[in-house]
Amino acid sequence: MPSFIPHSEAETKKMLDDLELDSLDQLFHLIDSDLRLKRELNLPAGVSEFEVLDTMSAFAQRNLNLSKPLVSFAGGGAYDHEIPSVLKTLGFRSEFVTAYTPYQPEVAQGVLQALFEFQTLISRVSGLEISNASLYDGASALVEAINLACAATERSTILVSDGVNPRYVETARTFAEGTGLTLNRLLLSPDLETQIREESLPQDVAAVVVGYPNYFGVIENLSLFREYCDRIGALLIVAYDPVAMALLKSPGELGADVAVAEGQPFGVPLSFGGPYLGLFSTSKRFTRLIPGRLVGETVDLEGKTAYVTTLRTREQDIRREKATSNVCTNQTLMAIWATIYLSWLGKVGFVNTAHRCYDNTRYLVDKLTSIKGVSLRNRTYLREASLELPVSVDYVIEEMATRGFLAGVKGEIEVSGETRELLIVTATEKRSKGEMDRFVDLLTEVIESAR
Amino acid sequence: MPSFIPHSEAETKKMLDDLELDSLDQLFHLIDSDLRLKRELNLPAGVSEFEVLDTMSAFAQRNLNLSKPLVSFAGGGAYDHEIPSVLKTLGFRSEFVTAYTPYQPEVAQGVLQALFEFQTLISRVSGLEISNASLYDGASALVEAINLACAATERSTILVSDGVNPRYVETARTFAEGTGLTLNRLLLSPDLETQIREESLPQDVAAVVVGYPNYFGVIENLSLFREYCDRIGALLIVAYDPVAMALLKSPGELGADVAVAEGQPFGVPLSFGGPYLGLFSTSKRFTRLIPGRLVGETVDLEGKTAYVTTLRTREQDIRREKATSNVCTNQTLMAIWATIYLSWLGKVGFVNTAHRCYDNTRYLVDKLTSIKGVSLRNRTYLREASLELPVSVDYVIEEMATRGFLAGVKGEIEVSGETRELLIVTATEKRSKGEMDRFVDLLTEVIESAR
Amino acid sequence: SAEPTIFELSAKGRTAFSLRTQEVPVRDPKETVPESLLREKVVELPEVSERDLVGHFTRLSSRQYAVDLGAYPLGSCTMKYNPKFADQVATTSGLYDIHPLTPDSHAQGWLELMATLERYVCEITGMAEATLQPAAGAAGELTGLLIMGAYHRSYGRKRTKVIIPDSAHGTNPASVTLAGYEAVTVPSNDRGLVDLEHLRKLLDDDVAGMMLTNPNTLGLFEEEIHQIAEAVHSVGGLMYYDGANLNAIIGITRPGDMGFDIVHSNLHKTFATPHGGGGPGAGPVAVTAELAPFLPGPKPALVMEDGIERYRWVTPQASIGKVHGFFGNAVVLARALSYMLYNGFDGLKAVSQYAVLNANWLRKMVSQRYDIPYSQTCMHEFVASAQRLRKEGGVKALDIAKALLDNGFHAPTVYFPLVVDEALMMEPTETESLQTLIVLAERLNALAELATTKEGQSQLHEAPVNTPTRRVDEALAARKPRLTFDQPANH
Amino acid sequence: SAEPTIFELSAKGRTAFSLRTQEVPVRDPKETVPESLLREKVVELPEVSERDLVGHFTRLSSRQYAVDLGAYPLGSCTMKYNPKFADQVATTSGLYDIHPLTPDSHAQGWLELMATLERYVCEITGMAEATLQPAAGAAGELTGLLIMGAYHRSYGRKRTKVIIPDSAHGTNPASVTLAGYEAVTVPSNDRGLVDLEHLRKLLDDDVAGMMLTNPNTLGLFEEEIHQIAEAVHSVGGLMYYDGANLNAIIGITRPGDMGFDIVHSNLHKTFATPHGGGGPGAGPVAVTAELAPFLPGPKPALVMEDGIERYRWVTPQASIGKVHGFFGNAVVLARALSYMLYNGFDGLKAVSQYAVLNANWLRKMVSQRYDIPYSQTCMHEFVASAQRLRKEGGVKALDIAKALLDNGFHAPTVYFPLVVDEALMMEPTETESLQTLIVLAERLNALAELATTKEGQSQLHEAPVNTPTRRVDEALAARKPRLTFDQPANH
Repeated sequence: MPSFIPHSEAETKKMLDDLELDSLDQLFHLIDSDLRLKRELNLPAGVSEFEVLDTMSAFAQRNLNLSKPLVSFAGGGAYDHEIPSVLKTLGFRSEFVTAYTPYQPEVAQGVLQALFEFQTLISRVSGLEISNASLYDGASALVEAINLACAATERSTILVSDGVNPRYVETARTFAEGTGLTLNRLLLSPDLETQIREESLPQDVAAVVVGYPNYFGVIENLSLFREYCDRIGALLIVAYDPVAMALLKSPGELGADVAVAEGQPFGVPLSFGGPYLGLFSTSKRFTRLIPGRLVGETVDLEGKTAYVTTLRTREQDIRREKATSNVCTNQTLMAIWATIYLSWLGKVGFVNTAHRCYDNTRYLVDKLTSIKGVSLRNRTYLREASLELPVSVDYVIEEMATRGFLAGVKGEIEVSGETRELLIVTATEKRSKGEMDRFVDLLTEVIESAR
Repeated sequence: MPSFIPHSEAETKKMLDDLELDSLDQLFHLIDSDLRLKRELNLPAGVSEFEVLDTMSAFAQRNLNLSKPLVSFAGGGAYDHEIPSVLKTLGFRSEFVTAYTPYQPEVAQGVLQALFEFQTLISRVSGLEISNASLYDGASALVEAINLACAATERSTILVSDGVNPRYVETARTFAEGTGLTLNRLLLSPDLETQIREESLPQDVAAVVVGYPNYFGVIENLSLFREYCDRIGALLIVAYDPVAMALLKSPGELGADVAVAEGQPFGVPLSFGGPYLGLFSTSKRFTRLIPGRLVGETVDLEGKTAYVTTLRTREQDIRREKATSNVCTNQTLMAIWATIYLSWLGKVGFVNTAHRCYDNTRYLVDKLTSIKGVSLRNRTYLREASLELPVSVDYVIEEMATRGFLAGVKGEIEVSGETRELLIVTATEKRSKGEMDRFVDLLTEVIESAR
Repeated sequence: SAEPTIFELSAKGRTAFSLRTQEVPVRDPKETVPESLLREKVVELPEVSERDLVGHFTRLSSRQYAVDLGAYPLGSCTMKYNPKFADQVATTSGLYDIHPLTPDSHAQGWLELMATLERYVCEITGMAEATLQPAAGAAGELTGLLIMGAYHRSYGRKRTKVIIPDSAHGTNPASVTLAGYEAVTVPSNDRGLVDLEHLRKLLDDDVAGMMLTNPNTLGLFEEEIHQIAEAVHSVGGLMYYDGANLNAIIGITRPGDMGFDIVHSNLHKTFATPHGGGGPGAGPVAVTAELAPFLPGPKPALVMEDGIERYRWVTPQASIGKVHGFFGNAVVLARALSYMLYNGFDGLKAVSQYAVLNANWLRKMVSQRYDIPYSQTCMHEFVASAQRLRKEGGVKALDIAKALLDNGFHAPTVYFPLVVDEALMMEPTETESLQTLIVLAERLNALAELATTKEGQSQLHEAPVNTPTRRVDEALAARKPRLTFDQPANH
Repeated sequence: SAEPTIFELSAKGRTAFSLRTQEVPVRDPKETVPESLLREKVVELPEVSERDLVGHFTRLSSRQYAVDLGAYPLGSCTMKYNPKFADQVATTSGLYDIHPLTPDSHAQGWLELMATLERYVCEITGMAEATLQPAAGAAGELTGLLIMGAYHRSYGRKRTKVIIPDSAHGTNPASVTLAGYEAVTVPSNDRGLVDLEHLRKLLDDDVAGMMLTNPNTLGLFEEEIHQIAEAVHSVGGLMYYDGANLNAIIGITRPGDMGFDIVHSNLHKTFATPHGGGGPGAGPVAVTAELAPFLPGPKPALVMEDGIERYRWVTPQASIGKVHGFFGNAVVLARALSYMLYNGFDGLKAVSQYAVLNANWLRKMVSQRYDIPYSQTCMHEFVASAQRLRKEGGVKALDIAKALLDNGFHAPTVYFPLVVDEALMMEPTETESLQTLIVLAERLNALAELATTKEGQSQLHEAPVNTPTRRVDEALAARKPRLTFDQPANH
């Protein structure tokens, strides 16, 4: 039987003898026999690591098309960016992978310093003063932002744009149910911009949540929302696309109080949706309300620079029911990966990569909109855009998948009470011209044959 | 232009200024302009790491059959064994990978101790007192063994069995040409055992070289060769299969003076033939003649156990033209991998793995020899056996390759002056029953359709 | 020596990145983005060479302790060996490189993998159905509490309180608050277990349920769990099982059999997915059949379509909704499943047996030098106290912890659970060998011995001395927080 | 603290391995193996758990310095940054997992890869054809010398001597001996270059050729290389280029253009394949068209078959035979090719330009405190001397080297080349940044300063103090060699 248990039979016996026990079973004598499982667990018997890998490969194989993943033009919060080899080498260093939360800073400077660097990087990207050391994902970051806003304003109504990633909104609704918050919608205009018609909106609002760019790729004009928030004393929460920040003004610069994002595009593989990482930034005045871990710089007793988790009195293990959040284990390793990725990218690479995403998406959108019946809905876009198709979006996605392409993400908007479908597409810097050309050719065929 | 050169333009300028130079070109002013290359090298321009990986993947793809490597029943010195995941994790630790020869033992205890452990392991496997810290491969280990024997005996004729891996023998012949040694053949009997007819053999022999098991899978009776060597004062060099040592008496136990092997089966991937590692063991009396590096245990100035390369006066960098060999950079990383592999395998795993190879090969041979016209030539075998086929071996290998299998290795023997072909097959512990059954079915078809 | 930050290694104009050759026209973002929203100044990311990048993070890693470097008896964290084959799984094409919005028709492998893991989690916990969405234990707790709420609401009940024991993990009360409940604490009795009589007094129609870890955070099995569950159920409450300590009981007893209704399990603890310096983890929640309709969606379900069985994403009928942006920490789930497959039913049971053996053996070996506040057989961990050392020589649990760092071990959890003074909470896990435990016990006892001498005491107050840094000034960090490199240094 | 050997971690009955489920019958080896040859006692391999195995080698790795941890200015070894994408290449299915005896029809990718690399190696060295078989530089040397011998024999010439400069790497004379020649040394002149007049005196009809590194091991370009080659060629000798220092001249000048006939290159130096703690490397040998027929075989060749171009293994007509069991260190070759592709012609030229810039800059920065025996512009490395320090205060090159280990750097090569007293041979490589060189120069100068005071001198004699071990007793190791754990300890 393969096992990671080191004990030889003789050692087991010796240890039981030391404990004056006859059998391993006796260790469990305090468990009422009624509670004891009288049979074996209904799981397969153990096998070698090689058979495990075969089984897992067989699962994996069924997610591939001719042994390759679908060539992706989908975004929707998860982007197929290049991942540099350095990240694979450094990100799997077992000192990072097999450590835990840095409770003992003297032997955890590696993780702590990386997180301090992460916080700095995310603050620079978001344009806000402080950032925490990661949350689970973009959705959970939004949930925590809403909680912060409610705590800060002592209000319980949130206005959420229909242009915010619908999965984040769904998640936020789940948790709002628990905390008794009210989430109200802000509808989109036909060209996919969030509308504020102040006359119809409540005043007792904790926060307004806007996507930037929004889910459909539109670059929302944050200044409008900032002004509105100022008028009603609400916080502005911006859910941003971190890659776009290379070219767009930052949420911080445009007045966001809290900026949240899905950090996956920063070096984290698509991973079927996880593990990703939530980015969370805010201004200093909300420091004591920030959820999750914070790492701070300090000195050791020789006066040397050292790092430590700090302001821990916000955290659940200290403050228990009064904590700002219940976050304990979160996504530290992914935060380290993002730190490595952003350091690899650097100042120039960040801009160039975003620009390449832009060039590729422009190229793709221009070609796609030359297909008969396909039209662009966005008035503005940067690296993701929404197309109206002459056939069902689900059909196109399904057909293109059998041809080796993930055509995009289905988006739905309400236009005068009616739901309309869109295909939201993106082309990252990873996509070659050849891939895009072939995709457009095949999509043309699919659309034509479906008419 | 992607590059690993860190210099910014400003830094380059500063450094050139410090050197009172105007351009990088001036650094090369001492090279006669006649010698200077007046054009660019005829290589492609630099590209991103992603494009490099694409190119290398394209090469790789052309070595695969339906995106998979051929399922291998070939040995011939390179065996498709399982490689545990721990080896991949530990063997790629960058401290091992990006270090060099441990010239500074104070900062090289990792490599040094691993090599000390390697030497110990290989001595235990070979049954000989000392082992070096690796050579390039099995072939080079044989070359060095021959050199040692010639130096020790001051003779220059070597008898090499036809049962020794022909690629090792070819390599040895190449180098014998240089040093003026004579390599004479020992022919095989029809059942593939090395024959010694003493009357026809020279007496002035430095060494006799035998395979164990030999290239055709036969377990040679080393005692016979030991006796013969004793009579003529020659050394016995045994080229062994390291995996078989789990079940067979060791070369040392059976009287070998030098035992060499290809260490690839000890955790090194097939790698299209390299990097592998040569195993080299001998008895203490030849310590001063041993080629390559040796690591010894010693103490540091605080009296703590430490390791260091030792007996370096044999080596080329100290002894120059009088060195026992010219080996400098060799295969340290692979030696570390073998150390990790053997430690993972352990006492029980070593035996069980070899036994599984045996069981699988027996199963395969039994099934194959039930195909009409296929017969076993070995009287003895352990994990590799030679079959006579009713059709051309090259044809079978080619046809089976298109079906996804590497059918085996082609062997050739001389029987009464005529060359006969054999298919040498092996089934490692990695092969499943399903793979073997399918292989036999397809091979049956190929043979039948070719008749 | 200290490592400069990546920002200090930065030099203008240096680069590490590489980008494919440009094949499409370069376009001007002004054409599709309002100029007022285009950035004027580029983000100040560090500018380093790949070589310096690798040097920096490799050196940082060398300033970090980890399971792969040695024993890590951090109580309640189950820092066991993380199998390396799971690293291969995590980098298998077809798993790590699949977009989560791939249509389920083209992600059948992922859906089946998840459905398989759900089944195993249910079998191990004795539950009917599960969700894999929660990304960590605390997320699982909150999910479970939301399910609890949805359940009560479905019966039109208004419940306001959740009971937790005083020894509970801090996440429990925090989750209770976030789920909109009031946390009510039930004290432990003198055996370190829930005071059943006291509990009964707290139970009324306002109680939504109770959260419990079993074995509890003292490493003790709640022997009266059946009575506790009965009592809670009797007022219509639900029993929530915090799976942080599941490593003690796999194949031995199951939360479902104990009377729990909702169970989360920490895959990064019990099922050996690595802790990653503090995540990613995974906290699947399993529930009884009655609660299954409330589970988050979507969930993978095997459905028959045109005579062919295939997996589809399905959302339970009364689902509380999504609790993760996609389907949870998928790759972590794959790691955990591969661990379960490797061990099998037999190996998993052995995991718990040996985890408990190791804990009891270590407990016995240190019980002369340290007080063990509760005397019964422990489960996979135990709590010792340095109270005697503090009283007699001023050496605190923290000093022992710090000194252990100098001795090649990670420290145990200290000052938790709160019910034990100067607590040292030790969880050796099943993957540590007898030899390692012998050394650990020796070192712990030697440190206690040291604590009895004046010289030893000052030595212990100074510890650690051989670590990458000495004790750090936590007060300074909190008083003048410097949370980014851009903020002024506070010293 | 010291790490026990794996043998000391061993405990009877412990295992880490796993083996697939047995599907075929268990057979008795006695049925096919003579019983007298079957082992009676199993080989005493260590018995450890996977967890302890991982702990052991992870801890060992933490006792090892490496390029990824910092600068490694080991002269003549070109310890540059090793790109991580090459690690991906080395683990690509279709490369690492292909059996070398796969028929060439099914290994077209590998053959084309090798043919491509051969072409690039030839272009870079200015040669006509190449072999990739030699597994290291020294193997390349021997291969080249055997080609030299075969060439002379083909003309019926008997040549007995090979000339090497006194500054040559030790592998040169060793290879010369192994190839059956006598090594004849030509001294250096006062500029550190081959003494051309002396060389001319050594040349006669017994000379098979001359081996030369250019730049030489002093880091100096042999300015009279054309005259040297002419002189050697004039007696029918061949010029052999030791490629150890190729990193100085890629795209600047080519051995072929200098008059060399045979060139080896060290892929693990110039083309950044990692050194692996002392291998694997790769030492391809490239030759002029005239020598191509003598190259080892088989070689990949593009041939036309039935109107289709494909690669086949072909052995040159007058081949010296095989020099490696298969085709050389194939995966190392793939790494090197990927490095060449990444850099391209432009990047490779820059490599040499910046390698030379770094060396000259560092040389200038340390030239006040250390003697620089040869004053002309150096190439990619230079040799400094600690002679002054030794004479004035008894501090030797070795002491400086050891003290540098305490300062976060690897030591330079010491006491080589032999022609310089107290030699410190430094090769910073192009991948070290200006910032790193500034610190390195500061530390080197500070150590020289330290060497002027009594206290500093004893400090330097004691160095290193912060390394995993202190200075080791090499004499003891050699006097009473303990080469395996089984031999009695010598202390």
